[in-house]
Amino acid sequence: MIRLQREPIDYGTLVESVRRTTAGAVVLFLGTVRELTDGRVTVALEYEAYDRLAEKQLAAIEQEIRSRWQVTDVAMVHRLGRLEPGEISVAVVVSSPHRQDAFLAARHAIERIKQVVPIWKKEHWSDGSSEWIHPQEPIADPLHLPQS
Amino acid sequence: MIRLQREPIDYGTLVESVRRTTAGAVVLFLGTVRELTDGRVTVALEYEAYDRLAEKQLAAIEQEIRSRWQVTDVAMVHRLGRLEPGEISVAVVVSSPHRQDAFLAARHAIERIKQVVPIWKKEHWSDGSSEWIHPQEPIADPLHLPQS
Amino acid sequence: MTVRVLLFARARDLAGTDTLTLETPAGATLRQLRDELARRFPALADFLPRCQLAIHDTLADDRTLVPDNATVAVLPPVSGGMM
Amino acid sequence: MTVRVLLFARARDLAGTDTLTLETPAGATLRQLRDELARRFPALADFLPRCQLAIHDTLADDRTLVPDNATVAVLPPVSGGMM
Repeated sequence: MIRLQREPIDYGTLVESVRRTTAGAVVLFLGTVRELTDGRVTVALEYEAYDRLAEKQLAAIEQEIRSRWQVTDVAMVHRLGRLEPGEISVAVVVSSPHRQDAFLAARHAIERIKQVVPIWKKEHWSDGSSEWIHPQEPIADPLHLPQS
Repeated sequence: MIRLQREPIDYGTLVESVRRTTAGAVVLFLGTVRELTDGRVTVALEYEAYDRLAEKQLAAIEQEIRSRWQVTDVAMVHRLGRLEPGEISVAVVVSSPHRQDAFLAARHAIERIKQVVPIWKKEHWSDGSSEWIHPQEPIADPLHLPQS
Repeated sequence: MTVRVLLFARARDLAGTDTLTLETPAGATLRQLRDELARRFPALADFLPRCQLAIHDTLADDRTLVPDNATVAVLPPVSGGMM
Repeated sequence: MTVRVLLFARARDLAGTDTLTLETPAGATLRQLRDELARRFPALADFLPRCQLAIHDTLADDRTLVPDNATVAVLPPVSGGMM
């Protein structure tokens, strides 16, 4: 299951959605808004997406992890809009018969989400300034995903 | 937080207990009772522990992962008693400022729990038979943990 | 030929709008569309080379022809990095 | 010298009890305690070498002297393996 949403992420519902009696291992990753980055205080993060491409890329990531590991089910949800420190911005949960697969697939999914899904974040600092976070390097890791 | 308990594991409470605004990454592992093992149907698993040593070993695993990765907080809970397919037998949750640390520490913790914590399981099969699961090899991986 | 352009994140802030319509000659490529965007929004000119473009929901390189009635999205680098 | 012995999992099933009291001579080692257990519970004899022993909550090897009033736990191999 793949979703972009403005409402808070209910990870319990996500975990329950992937649990099966055939899958003895479940791994959940949560990304939450940190209050401090390099000594600067965040008052809020703002997430914005190009929804239709983001959903397509998430679906491609699902295919990618299903092709590489034994994945019983997977859910990936990213939150959009304004979040305060401590709130959950992204959740990935994978169930598998094998814990190694569950760990590796969940890890890979979140790494790929960070690389290839068009979702951007804007930092709102405690001094009143704000800035979009775009890596400064030329695009080393393009948004392309191999077609499965 | 470390606990052995007979009550169902409420992983939501565990996740909330390790969340911090200083830790942007949370990884939860759940082990659940599988219904099928090599084609045989499990009707229940029974977990038994030597409590005082199990708690000591879990505390040593916590020290071990804290010494190797940046762990903001960790919770490890193992359930005891009779569990049916689908129920959660073990939960590990780690929070960290870095997702790599959260993944590696959670993974290591569950591997070590399987190796060095004196908790045993008895399979109750659908044909009415039952058996304790003890690896058949001589003890390759003793219960000893390095002292930290 | 009419093209709808969607702008995101810093590209949107620099252009001052999240959506706009461009008229381009038939047979125009994404390269030419980039040039036209930079002309209309000088503040965007320096940042645009760091952005990828997509036609509808498909990433496309600069030689791609822009179809009529296309929606072209201007996609800044994604946040990536540490969490 | 009195020693309390705790048995777990298959060791308990084989012995038919989860706890028992042994009298051992002063200066007895865990090795001697193993031998005594095997004598009293022949069904346990084959399985016992695969078990570790702990004195109170500390794992101990067979040369360790058994303190008076010790609690010795007989620990079968843990389940480990795949999940």
